[in-house]
Amino acid sequence: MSLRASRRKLPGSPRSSRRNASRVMRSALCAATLLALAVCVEVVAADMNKVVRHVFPAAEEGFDPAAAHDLYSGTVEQAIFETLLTYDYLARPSKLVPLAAQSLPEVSDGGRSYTFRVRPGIYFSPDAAFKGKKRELVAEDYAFSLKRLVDPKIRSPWAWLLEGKIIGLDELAAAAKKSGKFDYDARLPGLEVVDRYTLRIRLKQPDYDLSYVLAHEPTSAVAREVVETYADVGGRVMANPVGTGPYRLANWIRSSKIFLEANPEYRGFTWNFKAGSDPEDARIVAEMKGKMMPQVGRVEISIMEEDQSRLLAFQNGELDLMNLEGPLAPMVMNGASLSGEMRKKGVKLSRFVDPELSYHYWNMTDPVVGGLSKEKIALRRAMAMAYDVDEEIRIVRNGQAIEAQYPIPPGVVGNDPAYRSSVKHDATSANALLDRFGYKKGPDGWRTLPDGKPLVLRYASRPDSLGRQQDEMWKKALDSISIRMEVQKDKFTELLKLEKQCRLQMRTASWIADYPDGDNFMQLLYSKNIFQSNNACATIPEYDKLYEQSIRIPAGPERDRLYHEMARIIETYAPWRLGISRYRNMLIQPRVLGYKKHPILHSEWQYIDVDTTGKGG
Amino acid sequence: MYGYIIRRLWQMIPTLLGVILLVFLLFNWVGGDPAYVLAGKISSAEQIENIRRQLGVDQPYYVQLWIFVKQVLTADFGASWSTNEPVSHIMTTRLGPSLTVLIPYLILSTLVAMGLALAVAYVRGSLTDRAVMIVCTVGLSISILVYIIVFQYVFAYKLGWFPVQGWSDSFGQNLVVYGSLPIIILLVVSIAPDLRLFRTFVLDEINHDYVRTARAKGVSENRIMWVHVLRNASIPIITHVMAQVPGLLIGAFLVERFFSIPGIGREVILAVERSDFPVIKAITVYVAVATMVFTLLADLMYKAVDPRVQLK
Amino acid sequence: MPFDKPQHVISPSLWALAWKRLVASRVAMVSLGIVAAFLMLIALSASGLIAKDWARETGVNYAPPSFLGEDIEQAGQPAAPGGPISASDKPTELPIQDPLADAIADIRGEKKAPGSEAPSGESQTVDPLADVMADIRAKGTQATVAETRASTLPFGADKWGRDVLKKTIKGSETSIFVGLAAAFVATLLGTVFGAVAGYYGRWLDDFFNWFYSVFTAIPYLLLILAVAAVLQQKGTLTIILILGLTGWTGTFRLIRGEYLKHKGREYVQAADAIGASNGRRMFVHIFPNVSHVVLVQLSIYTVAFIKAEVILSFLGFGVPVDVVSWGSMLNEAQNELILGKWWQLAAAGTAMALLVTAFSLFTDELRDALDPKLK
Amino acid sequence: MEPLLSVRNLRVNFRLDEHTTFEAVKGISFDIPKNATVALVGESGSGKSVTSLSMLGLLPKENASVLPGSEIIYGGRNLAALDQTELRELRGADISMIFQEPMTSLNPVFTVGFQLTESLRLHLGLGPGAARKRAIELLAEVGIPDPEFKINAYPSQMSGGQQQRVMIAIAIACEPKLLIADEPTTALDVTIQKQILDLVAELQKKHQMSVLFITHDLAVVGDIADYLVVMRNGEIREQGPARTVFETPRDPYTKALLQCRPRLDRRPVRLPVIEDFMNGGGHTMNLAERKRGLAGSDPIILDVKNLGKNFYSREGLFGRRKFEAVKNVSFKLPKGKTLGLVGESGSGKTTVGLTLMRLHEASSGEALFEGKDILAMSPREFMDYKRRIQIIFQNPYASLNPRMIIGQILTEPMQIHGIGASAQERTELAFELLQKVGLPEVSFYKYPHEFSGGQRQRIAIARCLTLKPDILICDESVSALDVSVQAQVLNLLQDLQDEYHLSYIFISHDLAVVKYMSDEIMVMNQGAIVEIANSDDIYRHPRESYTRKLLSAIPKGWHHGA
Repeated sequence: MSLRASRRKLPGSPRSSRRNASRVMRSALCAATLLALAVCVEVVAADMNKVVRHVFPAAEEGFDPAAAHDLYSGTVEQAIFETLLTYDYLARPSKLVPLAAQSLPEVSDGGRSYTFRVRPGIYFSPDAAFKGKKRELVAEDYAFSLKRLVDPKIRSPWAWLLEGKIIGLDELAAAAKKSGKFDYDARLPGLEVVDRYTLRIRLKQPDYDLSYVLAHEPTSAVAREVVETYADVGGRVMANPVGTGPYRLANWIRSSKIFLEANPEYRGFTWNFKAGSDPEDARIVAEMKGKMMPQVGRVEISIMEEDQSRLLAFQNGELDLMNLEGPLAPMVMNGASLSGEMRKKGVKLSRFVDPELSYHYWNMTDPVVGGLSKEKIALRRAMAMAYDVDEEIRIVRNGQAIEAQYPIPPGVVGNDPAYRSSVKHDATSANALLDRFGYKKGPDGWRTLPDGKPLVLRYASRPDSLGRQQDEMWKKALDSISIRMEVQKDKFTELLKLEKQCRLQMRTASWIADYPDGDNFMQLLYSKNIFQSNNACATIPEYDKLYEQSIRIPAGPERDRLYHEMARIIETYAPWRLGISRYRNMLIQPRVLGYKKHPILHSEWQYIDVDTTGKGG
Repeated sequence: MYGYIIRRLWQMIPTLLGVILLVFLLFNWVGGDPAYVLAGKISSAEQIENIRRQLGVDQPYYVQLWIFVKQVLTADFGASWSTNEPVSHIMTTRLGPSLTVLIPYLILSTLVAMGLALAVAYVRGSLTDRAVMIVCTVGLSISILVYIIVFQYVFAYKLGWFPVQGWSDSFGQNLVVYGSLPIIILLVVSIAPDLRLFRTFVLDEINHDYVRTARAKGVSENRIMWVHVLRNASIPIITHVMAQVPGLLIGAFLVERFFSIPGIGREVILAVERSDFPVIKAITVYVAVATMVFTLLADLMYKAVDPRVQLK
Repeated sequence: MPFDKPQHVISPSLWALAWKRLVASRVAMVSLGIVAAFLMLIALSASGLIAKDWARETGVNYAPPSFLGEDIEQAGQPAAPGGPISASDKPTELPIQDPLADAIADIRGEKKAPGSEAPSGESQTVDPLADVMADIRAKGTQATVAETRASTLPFGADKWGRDVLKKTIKGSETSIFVGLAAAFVATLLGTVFGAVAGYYGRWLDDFFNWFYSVFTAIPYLLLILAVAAVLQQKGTLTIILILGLTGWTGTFRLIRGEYLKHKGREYVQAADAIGASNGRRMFVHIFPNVSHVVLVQLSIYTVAFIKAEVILSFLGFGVPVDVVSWGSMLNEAQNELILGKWWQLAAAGTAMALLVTAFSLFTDELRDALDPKLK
Repeated sequence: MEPLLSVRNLRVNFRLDEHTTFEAVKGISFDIPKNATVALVGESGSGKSVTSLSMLGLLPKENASVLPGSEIIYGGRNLAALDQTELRELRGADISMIFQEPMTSLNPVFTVGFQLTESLRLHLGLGPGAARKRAIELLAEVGIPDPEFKINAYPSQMSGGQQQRVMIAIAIACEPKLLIADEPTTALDVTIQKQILDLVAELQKKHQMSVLFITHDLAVVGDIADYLVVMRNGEIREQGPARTVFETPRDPYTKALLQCRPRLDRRPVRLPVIEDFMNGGGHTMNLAERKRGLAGSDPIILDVKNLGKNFYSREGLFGRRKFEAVKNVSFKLPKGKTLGLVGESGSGKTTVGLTLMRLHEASSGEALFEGKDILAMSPREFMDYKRRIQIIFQNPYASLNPRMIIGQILTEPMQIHGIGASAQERTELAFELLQKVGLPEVSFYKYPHEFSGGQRQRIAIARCLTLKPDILICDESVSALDVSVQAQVLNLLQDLQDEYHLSYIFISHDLAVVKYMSDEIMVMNQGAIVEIANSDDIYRHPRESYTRKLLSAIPKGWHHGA
């Protein structure tokens, strides 16, 4: 762990922060009266006339970091709240840097103890809950916020981030479940507030991913007064986010519009990120370097569910930033780059492979496809070979995806771009393999089980158009090896339930990195995670053994070697057929400066600027 | 009159009970279990159990039913499972935008379809009549989705007459700027079926004896259509329009989604996607009550139009 | 009833007269012709005479219609995923130990297992099928002759290269069948409920009216979604049931009204007077007199349900994956349209618009013919 | 003197379908003199209404056309050649019209005042106030009580007679020269009919206008007509001054119309029927008087005691309102005799019949059939008796199932009651009955819609006969029939009674018909019996004032010279 803050020490004393509100208002004055440049750079930050208009394709839930669990709520939370750590804006692969912490944690005790020092002089944005007092961010706030994740009353969807990790925390949650009251005042050995600014986290066993967890927005700091003032019966504060981040919620029309404005109490920082290998980075650095951040005073987020609406709104100039979802790509993209028309308009593209993996799994406990006997392995491998990922990318994904060769997608620590899977699309071999293991064809042309019983695969999918395309892909694949297939259609909620109960037979799932470490992916087949994240319900002793070894060592060549073997086990035993990783294509209007989509961070508004001179159109 | 209204309200009770029972049956009993979604990406059985307890779905069915009945009686459906937004707040905030679009639409569509129906019925049997009817039939066979996609693309994007989407805080702006294209689309979609229906209503009336009497009095054909026939034909039209209103609240979901209108329809689809039962159940019950109330209103309006109607 | 006189003596019934009126209408005959053509088409496709192989991928992906000519851009472009992956496609070498290798090798009488050249004892990975796979690979390397695929098809191909024309024909079969069958279910339920409620009145009427108001009070969309959730089974039957179980209310109201009206008619009283039982009065006497309403309802529903199938497909409760319908085609076509591949949308849309229009016009004419008062 | 209006060679065609046309009026000519009442008389299908509608250009333009060459001369202009705008100026102003059904002819959703002033403002250009004033005067003139109040009433709030008065007020509002009255009294009760007839006659004289009175019933116009035009099948059979036509009819059809109708003063064994006149005019009629009346010794087949029937309508939150349709009705029906049941609409006479059939559930009382109370029986027990009491309804178009052939209609009751051993036998029986009611065998294979009203009523009778009933309830069974057909059916009923000794309960509002058919007559009003007596007695010496009122309202036909 040699990551260091690449950010300069932030300017401005607490005193100057305190006057931040007037600073915002003064910005116009600054420009108008041409005060001394130095003064302006020192004080001028968010310009309320600089507006970024963003779009979400689905409704947000609310802005309680512990309670909301959708991506879009998280995106807004990241702008309002602050975690201890965050990622460097430009560094690729993603690199952790301190945010509310003064530096990266001191890790001791063989990865069992993490010590954070919260930067003094960070203040929550003013709120009635503070009764007019300025409220500084302290270590206790993080201890409180982390406890909230396991409070049974809040039923946080993020409890798993901390469960089974921090000494004493699980016991506290269990006690709360019994008593019905969560004791936030309890002193935990695992969550020790050493002094006003120091938090020490002690773990039950070594965990090298904790830093990532603490960069994940559910672990953002919320103030206890705010929670106590606004909490609903479920102990959640969905509508009154009060944080220390660069923005605050100005107006909110639920599931329609979210308006953010610069937080007057925000301390600000000077833009000083290092360009990476991407040639675009140089331009971004040139556009942004040295600016006092945040520049953008207001963020307007619209929720538009329909693809066409989003794209037309963007093309009409009603949006500044837009994530281009797969089906729309061919309208504005030409393979990997923007179409001529879009380029002519000056629209920019930020494109990379998402840290995401789609995989097709078989339920390893299912009597038809599950199990580790040779004939079952042969069946699964034949199916895996029958599937044509290339065609999926071409037809279903419109070319906006790459084939996943390795269970860890690009952009995630542990990914090996050189690794090549041994599973190839090869229906001939698949048929031969089935023939060999006695899956004979019946009189109707469909294969039967070796014991002569009928063989029907049940593929589960969601009732949307992607689900339908996946059905068709698998139908074609299984037709090519003469295996009969049925589709199990259900609402997502229902599928998820059946999946968690190991009652599906086969489904295509995807996993997006919560944090950019390979473990987030490799844990998906660990047998202890059955009923949780191990959708394939797989128990492969060899895999388990390797996995248990892997979590005991930090990322590095040693772990990579284990991961390689585990990848090969996945290919060999075929609980999964690896699918694809999608490209993320972020469309950027020319007036937006310094934008680059970060693979892990959700919101980048605090790192960008808007050209208000109008030349960008 | 008041006795009638009271009796009608009284009669709504069994219907409402039926709605409650059916809604409960469909959603609580067989409607699936959202606990796994709410639990997040990685969850333990214990967490699922905790969530189910928090939501109350681990209770015996009769207890859940009783809770639901109490919710309906107190009109307090609690809060959304996924956003914790009070359901009452959802209803009050989403209703405005829905109505901003629907009320002008309903008024316009009724007037336009009625006018056209009278005109077409006047020339019944002619080539114009047949041509209009065939165009209507063809128009009917095209999905609303196609209308929305094409109109948004052409009128909002290519021609730029309207914004592609959006909604503001100002009622006037919403109505004039953001609402107009959705209203136009709804109009275009509904004119064909309404015109066909209203035409039969008008034709029904044209064959009545009183039309012959009016003619024998020397009343002009125009006056016959616009005064004598219209008033009579408006009776079935009122029923039709009033019966439409509650369903439209939800039926307009496609338009609301495409044009980013924060209305009820969009909320329902969202709630269905999220399996957010408190919201679905509340909206269903509210719409059911609205349906009943609107039926009553239609009957009362009948009375205003048709003196023959005796409200007993 | 047996009558020994030859049939032709029996004079034209009301049905025959209605038919005569229908024949006299040109619109009715043209639309009936179109509907009949569709029915013939689906009879042929149902019997497997045409479009049996609709699922075969005979063209290239998105092969354009023949009248447009070959898509040069598409043909030339291998549609590269565009990933930066440049390394060879050969699987990464990893040490693999196969504990069964010896046994299987014994059986085969040779001694060769790929991966066994990696003797490192540190590896724990075991491929239980290693030898089998190797064997298959060794034998099965002869390149399978790739089917030659047409670069154009009469009406183009869908994304997988399936013939759009055949899909449309097969889709017609499904959609029309679904429409007819669901209409049958809905009309049957509506008619039986309506007849019982209207005929018997009293508490039965109250009960069915209650049932009716409850059903109509619940928004249709939610009802459909809920029923769809209840009937989790997949398949065409589900769609028929979803539509049928939720759609009966309109017929119910009409038929109830008709029965109420007819129950007081003199011919029914006359039947009562001669001692005809309730069942006989309901079905032998009244039913033939309201059957034209039922018939018109049936055809209105057929049209409505053919359209509803599209919406169901949109909501994800469409036909199963090995079945094609207009709904599934139109849904696919939405994404294709963005790519500029309009032909599937055109084919399915035109077929549907044509049938729906013809059917609706025919229904109108049928109504006029059966009930000549109107108009 | 120049006539007010002359019809010359009027021909009207109806298009039935694309190939068939039907000539409804076949070149007729007649005059309407000034200040006179012309009665246009004819049975259904004679073309009388078509003639009147064509005068105002009110024929349905979709399928009717006045053929070229037709002339309707009024004020020097040919109305048949005028366009709609010109006609519109005449309509309501010069020529106005009233119709058969006042209920449907008035617009239900507008007040009487609105509909009345509409004419006034349109043609006379009166302002709202003046029009209203005049409207009240008009309402008063046509005998609407309390016209200031009634002017704001809706048609539905008035009785049928008042509605027709309003129609008349509208028609005379603009002082027309010609009032066309198209069967204005047919839908009304006999007492109301008389009032309306008197009103029309009075107005005609007062306003010095001409009236074209269209009717199917010669008796109705006896009092008021100056001239008669008799039509049949689109042709004029005879026309001339009323006296001439009534007293010395030349045309056999006119003669038949005058003779076929039962008269109060005579009761022939058989009524003359139209064929008697049309086929060579050989008067082979049996004009002998039939004896009617009860002898005390007649065996009683049905003894009805204190019959009551209540209907309920909902009112208020839980309440219901009781309506007593039949109150405490008792009578005895002797075997082989006819009990006539007369009364105006709403008198409960039909309800009595339906209750005895158990088509309505009786609320109280008993009906002893051969000593057993058929009203108290279980449906199963009643099944045997059901057969023995049969009913013939009023509307022959509604009482036969239009989807069944006559064979099915006739064999069905036999099948249900197990009459006839086999289908073959039942079919033969049906043929026999068809013959009995005077229909050809081929009728067996036809549908009801192919028969005329009289024929259908015969079929209905045949259907009853299949069950060999003892009692036949004839509920207005001949009221809807044309006069000439009515006679045939009445004769048939007579014959059957003679042959099978049937007992009839003969319900009708037509006192002449009832008198002709009945041995005993029961007068009902508002659900209760007013008077019950031998038929001849009741006509000669009515005891109750209601009975007298009823009798005095009967149109007497031509009696100026008689």
